[in-house]
Amino acid sequence: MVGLEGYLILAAALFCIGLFGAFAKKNVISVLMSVELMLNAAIINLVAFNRFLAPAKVTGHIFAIFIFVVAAAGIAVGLAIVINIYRSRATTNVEDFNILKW
Amino acid sequence: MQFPILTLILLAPILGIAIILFIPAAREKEIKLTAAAVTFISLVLSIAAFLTYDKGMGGLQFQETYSWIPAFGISYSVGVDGLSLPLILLTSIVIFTGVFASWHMEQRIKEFFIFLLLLVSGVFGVFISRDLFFFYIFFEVAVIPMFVLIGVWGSTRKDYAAMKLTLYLLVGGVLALVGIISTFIYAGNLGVRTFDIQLLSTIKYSFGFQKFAFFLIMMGFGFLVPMWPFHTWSPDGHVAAPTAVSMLHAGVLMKLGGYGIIRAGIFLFPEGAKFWAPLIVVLCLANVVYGAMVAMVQKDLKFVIGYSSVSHMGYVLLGIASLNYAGLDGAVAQMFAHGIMTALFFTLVGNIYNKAHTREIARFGGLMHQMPRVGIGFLITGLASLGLPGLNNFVAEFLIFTGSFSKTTLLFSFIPFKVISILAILGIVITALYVLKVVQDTFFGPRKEEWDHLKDAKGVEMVPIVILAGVLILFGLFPSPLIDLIHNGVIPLMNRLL
Amino acid sequence: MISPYVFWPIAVLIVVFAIGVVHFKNIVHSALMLILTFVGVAVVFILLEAEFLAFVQILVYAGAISILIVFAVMLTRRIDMNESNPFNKLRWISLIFCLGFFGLIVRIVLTSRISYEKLAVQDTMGAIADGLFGNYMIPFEVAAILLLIAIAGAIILTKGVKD
Amino acid sequence: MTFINLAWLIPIFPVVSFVLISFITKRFKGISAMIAIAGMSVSLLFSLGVFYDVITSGVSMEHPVEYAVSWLTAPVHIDAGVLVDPLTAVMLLIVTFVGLMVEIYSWGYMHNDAGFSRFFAYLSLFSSSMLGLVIANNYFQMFFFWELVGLCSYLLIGFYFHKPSAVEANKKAFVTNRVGDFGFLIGILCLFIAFGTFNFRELAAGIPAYANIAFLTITAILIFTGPVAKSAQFPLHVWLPDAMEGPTPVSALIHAATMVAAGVYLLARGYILFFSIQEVSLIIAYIGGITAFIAGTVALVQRDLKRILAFSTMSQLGYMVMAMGVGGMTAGMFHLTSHAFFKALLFLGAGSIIHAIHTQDIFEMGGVIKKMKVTSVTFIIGSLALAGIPPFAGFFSKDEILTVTYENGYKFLYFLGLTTAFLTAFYMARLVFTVFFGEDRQKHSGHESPWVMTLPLVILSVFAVFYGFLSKSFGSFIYFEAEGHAGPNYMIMGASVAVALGGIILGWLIYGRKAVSAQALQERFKPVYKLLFNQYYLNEAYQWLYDNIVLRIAKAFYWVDRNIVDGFLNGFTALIAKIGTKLRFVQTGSLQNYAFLFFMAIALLILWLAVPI
Repeated sequence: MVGLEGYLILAAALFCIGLFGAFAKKNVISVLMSVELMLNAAIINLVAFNRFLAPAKVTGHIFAIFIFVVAAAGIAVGLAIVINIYRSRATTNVEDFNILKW
Repeated sequence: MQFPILTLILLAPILGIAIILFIPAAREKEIKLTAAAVTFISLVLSIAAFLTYDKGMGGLQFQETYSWIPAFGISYSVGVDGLSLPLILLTSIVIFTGVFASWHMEQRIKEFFIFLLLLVSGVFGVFISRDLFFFYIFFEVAVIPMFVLIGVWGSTRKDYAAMKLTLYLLVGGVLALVGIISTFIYAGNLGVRTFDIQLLSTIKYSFGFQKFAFFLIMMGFGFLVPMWPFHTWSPDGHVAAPTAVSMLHAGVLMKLGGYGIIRAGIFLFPEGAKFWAPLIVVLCLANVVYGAMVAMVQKDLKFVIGYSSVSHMGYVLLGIASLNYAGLDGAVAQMFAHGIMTALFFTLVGNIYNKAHTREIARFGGLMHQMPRVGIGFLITGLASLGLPGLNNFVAEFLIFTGSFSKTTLLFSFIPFKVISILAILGIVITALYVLKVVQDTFFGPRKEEWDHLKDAKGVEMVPIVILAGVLILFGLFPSPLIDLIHNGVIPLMNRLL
Repeated sequence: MISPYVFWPIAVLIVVFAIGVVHFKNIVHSALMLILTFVGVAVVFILLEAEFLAFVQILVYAGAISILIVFAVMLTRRIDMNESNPFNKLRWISLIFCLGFFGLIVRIVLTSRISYEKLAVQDTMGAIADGLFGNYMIPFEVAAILLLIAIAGAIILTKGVKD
Repeated sequence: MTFINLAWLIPIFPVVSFVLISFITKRFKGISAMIAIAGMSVSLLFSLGVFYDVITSGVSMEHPVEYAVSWLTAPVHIDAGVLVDPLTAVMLLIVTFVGLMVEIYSWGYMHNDAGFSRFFAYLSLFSSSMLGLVIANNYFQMFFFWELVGLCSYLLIGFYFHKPSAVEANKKAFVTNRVGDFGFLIGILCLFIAFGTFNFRELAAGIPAYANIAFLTITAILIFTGPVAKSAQFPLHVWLPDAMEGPTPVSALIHAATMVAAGVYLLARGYILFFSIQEVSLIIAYIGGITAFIAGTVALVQRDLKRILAFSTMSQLGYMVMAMGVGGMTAGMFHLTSHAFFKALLFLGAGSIIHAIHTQDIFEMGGVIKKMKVTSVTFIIGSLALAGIPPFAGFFSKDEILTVTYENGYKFLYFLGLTTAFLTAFYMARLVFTVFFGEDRQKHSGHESPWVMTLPLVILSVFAVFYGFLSKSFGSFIYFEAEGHAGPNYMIMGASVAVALGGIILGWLIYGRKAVSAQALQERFKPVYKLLFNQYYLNEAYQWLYDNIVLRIAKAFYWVDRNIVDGFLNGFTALIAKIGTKLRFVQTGSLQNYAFLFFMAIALLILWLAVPI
């Protein structure tokens, strides 16, 4: 039988892969995908904790739903921004997005 | 449920903001009238609260409490006592007159009044809050609009002044915040999770913690008072700010500091207050004498008043440091009196500046010929400033002197407290010197053709002058309603101290 | 219980797919891997007896978000698709960091010894419904507004505003 | 007793006139004088009533009538009260009477002045403050009105605010008085912390039994600084000669009835405090004596009519204070009252002359008696009274002071006083012979003043002549327990008369007959002359102190404020800005770098939190 630890380790692995992707990829869409991976890892954590610690209350599930919402909103706006930037700069390379620099 | 008078005092300016937001910017008259109307509501309500406060019962009255974040014991809880009520009255008088003093503003009227009302609602909030969390929030609400008001509508070196002022006030605020939060945590560890000041005062704080927390609160609010050497924001701010803002700034905002030290500092940490009182005394002496001396060599009218405020607020600190009835009563009374007086000063200077477009003392002279009303007003204010009997400041200063003079303790175990008091009383001589010098150089002397085009104050401009001077004289001749009320508020404080 | 026999293979698959997401140089492949990962996670939800979330996962992630990503890829397409998803100069250092981070979390998870007993699960769907329309009513509404704003924002961003 | 119970109204009437004049009579100038005079007359009537009550109902120095309402209850109990004893009654009469005379006179004198209404408003306020001071039953109330008196003098001295010299003078008056008030205030506070009350009678009961003599001594000296400034004693007298910048009736009021009398009145009122300590009374006596002498010498060489009178006032005040110090409070008070009559007379007379001739320099006047009969005669009466020629009022009062000084064993002070008496007679003779006799020197052809101005002169001169005979009854009316009673000493009386006559004869020789050339004397004693003419350079010394010490310190403080206190802040912000310019290169603008650093930090945080694991 798989305990809580198993799920947590799975989530950690997924999160770290997402983290690596977010750091190391050049394409901004890829970065966004990595972020989604991380969010998914977080959801797994929430649901697993909910399942093992307090299955009667569904707080974890509800939080997960909110994360869905935020993720969906984030990806929608994020991609819109990407497309917008692509239009003006003709690039999807994160390193070219250096307008934050002073 | 009783009539929520305090909430209404707070809401009136906010209502004004809401209304003004919907008035087109071009309809300046309506905007001004709205501002005047809502501040008038606040004024009437504060006078009503002042009159109906039950002195026999004492304590906090007109209380309202609504829980906000129960988990942290934060609630919107308001109530006033003898300490805050005079200051609320002061605020409403100053803002009401301030609206009239800015009647002849020219640019961006709508935004100006919105920010002005926002500022004043913050100030009201601070004075009515019983909850330290809200106390802090309202404090920030009062500080931030100041930045905009000075930065946009100011004059001389406004960017610098606005930045300086905001930085100082925020640093002060942060120090105080640290004090507040550590108090909350300390209390929380003892099982009292609350920001309510009344509940917090029931806890027995260790001496070490009192020293720590009082120091933070004293320094934090000391920035606002302003305590030497953190005072330089205030003259610069005064000079740069437009008239109404200077009035509020010197008249009310600085009082938040004194009020904070008394309310959050002494009330919660009486032992800490006793421990740090010598430091306050030394700094207040610097305020009084040094401020007055510096005022003597200023060349700009507003700078003179700015430094005189530094000097006068030193008396407040002296009263606070005395930690006895007369001293604390006097400190609060001095806050009230100085607020009224300095607001009047700024009204008058603003009046001159609007017409003459300069504030350089050396260029003036003989203005009494052209502007007798302004001159008389200025003379009255100057006399109040130097503590002439019959005007409100005298009573306050006398009480402070009585309080500090009756201390028998030694500072740092070798300087008698009386020596400091005497040096502080010397301040009234220096004040007389510079006030009369300014009056002489500005208003007296032969008529100067150059200023013949200046018109005397009349109509709307007279409203603030008459009201403020009237209050000065009224409470100067009959101080007992005010002082009794304050005394009533000081009693619980002294019970904690003894 | 069959769950260990389902879980570990699924877990390994998810990790492999996820590595695929970051590893492939072609962004279309990455997107495909992402969809597979999402599906795998949905299975994990089923193992956790969170059926509703599993459905939502499929619908929202595997469905909507993936499609969005594919569209975005299409709209930002360049000539050489094979080199569309390269690594940057942080590749090795962040790899080390992420491995270290993973190790850290695993160590914390393994040493913290959370005590629990496996309890039976009642009707989660109903409970979620109760929660969303009861205690969490206001956050739920706020989330709805957030979505609305996100939609509006996305439209405005891509379409542009007329001055 | 009706009037005693209504005594609190006496200061109210003039203040009502003040309010009425300031708010109502802007349009109708003529009414202001009437309102002021009416208010003052009512006060005078009430004062007479009080005086009558005091005589008839057995109120005496030991059994005064006192009543009060509380002005402030917490934290310090302060009363607004009335204390009526013979001293109060007499002072009320003097103030209201002289005040009324001055106001009637001003009606004529100020007739064409633009600030007519303002003048009467100030006068009313001035009298009111002084009356409030007189009826006060505690030190706080006294201080309250004390300061208001100072304010009114400020306003009136600076009445011609377009004249820079007037404005300078009023500032000087106020600030000098402030210095005195500073000591006064601290003294009051000392009394309060020692006895817990401000009330005169409670203090009088407590002081003799108080053990801490050193503290009491300091207290008494501090309180004495108040009178030093207000009654123009050395070294805080500098404001008084300049105070003549105000209109002449104001000088009359200040010098005779209101301002300077306040200091002496305070000494009498609180005599228990001063007299219970030997050292303090000694200091008071010497300050008084020195003032009398110094002022007398300075008056010898002044050229300005009003200035001479001003120094003579100072000198006479010195007498009064000296009397207070040597234990002759009754004599001092008697001199105060008689001096009030003839000094008011002299100043009003001087005003009348100046009004007609438009100069103040006595050497530009001459033969005035031919044109202004009434003024001249009354003025000469006043001068004789001041010089101490029997039977005029001044003789009796001054002689009493000298007697008491001698009898109580202050030989040195007695001779100082006698010398001063000689000086007084001399400089008054110089003034009288120069101004009224000899050939016409003035450019303006003077003419007699209208009756509103001469009437007060005549009335006052009647008092200046006959008031002295009341000496005996005054002594039995106002007395202080501490003093011994000296009978008339004919030797001292003779000496005084001789000295006064000597002074007058010498004056006549030099300025009347010109037997000795004044010019030659002046050349001969040039350094002394200059020293005296410049009033011992005290003004210059104070100016130097202000310019070189006070202003320098102020400037230094300002420099510190701008450069060190502010410099610290500015330096700090500059430092931050500098660090910022360096640190901005860390901002690569690359999102992933930021994110990476961000997570590094989180990892470190987790490590730190998880260290025990």
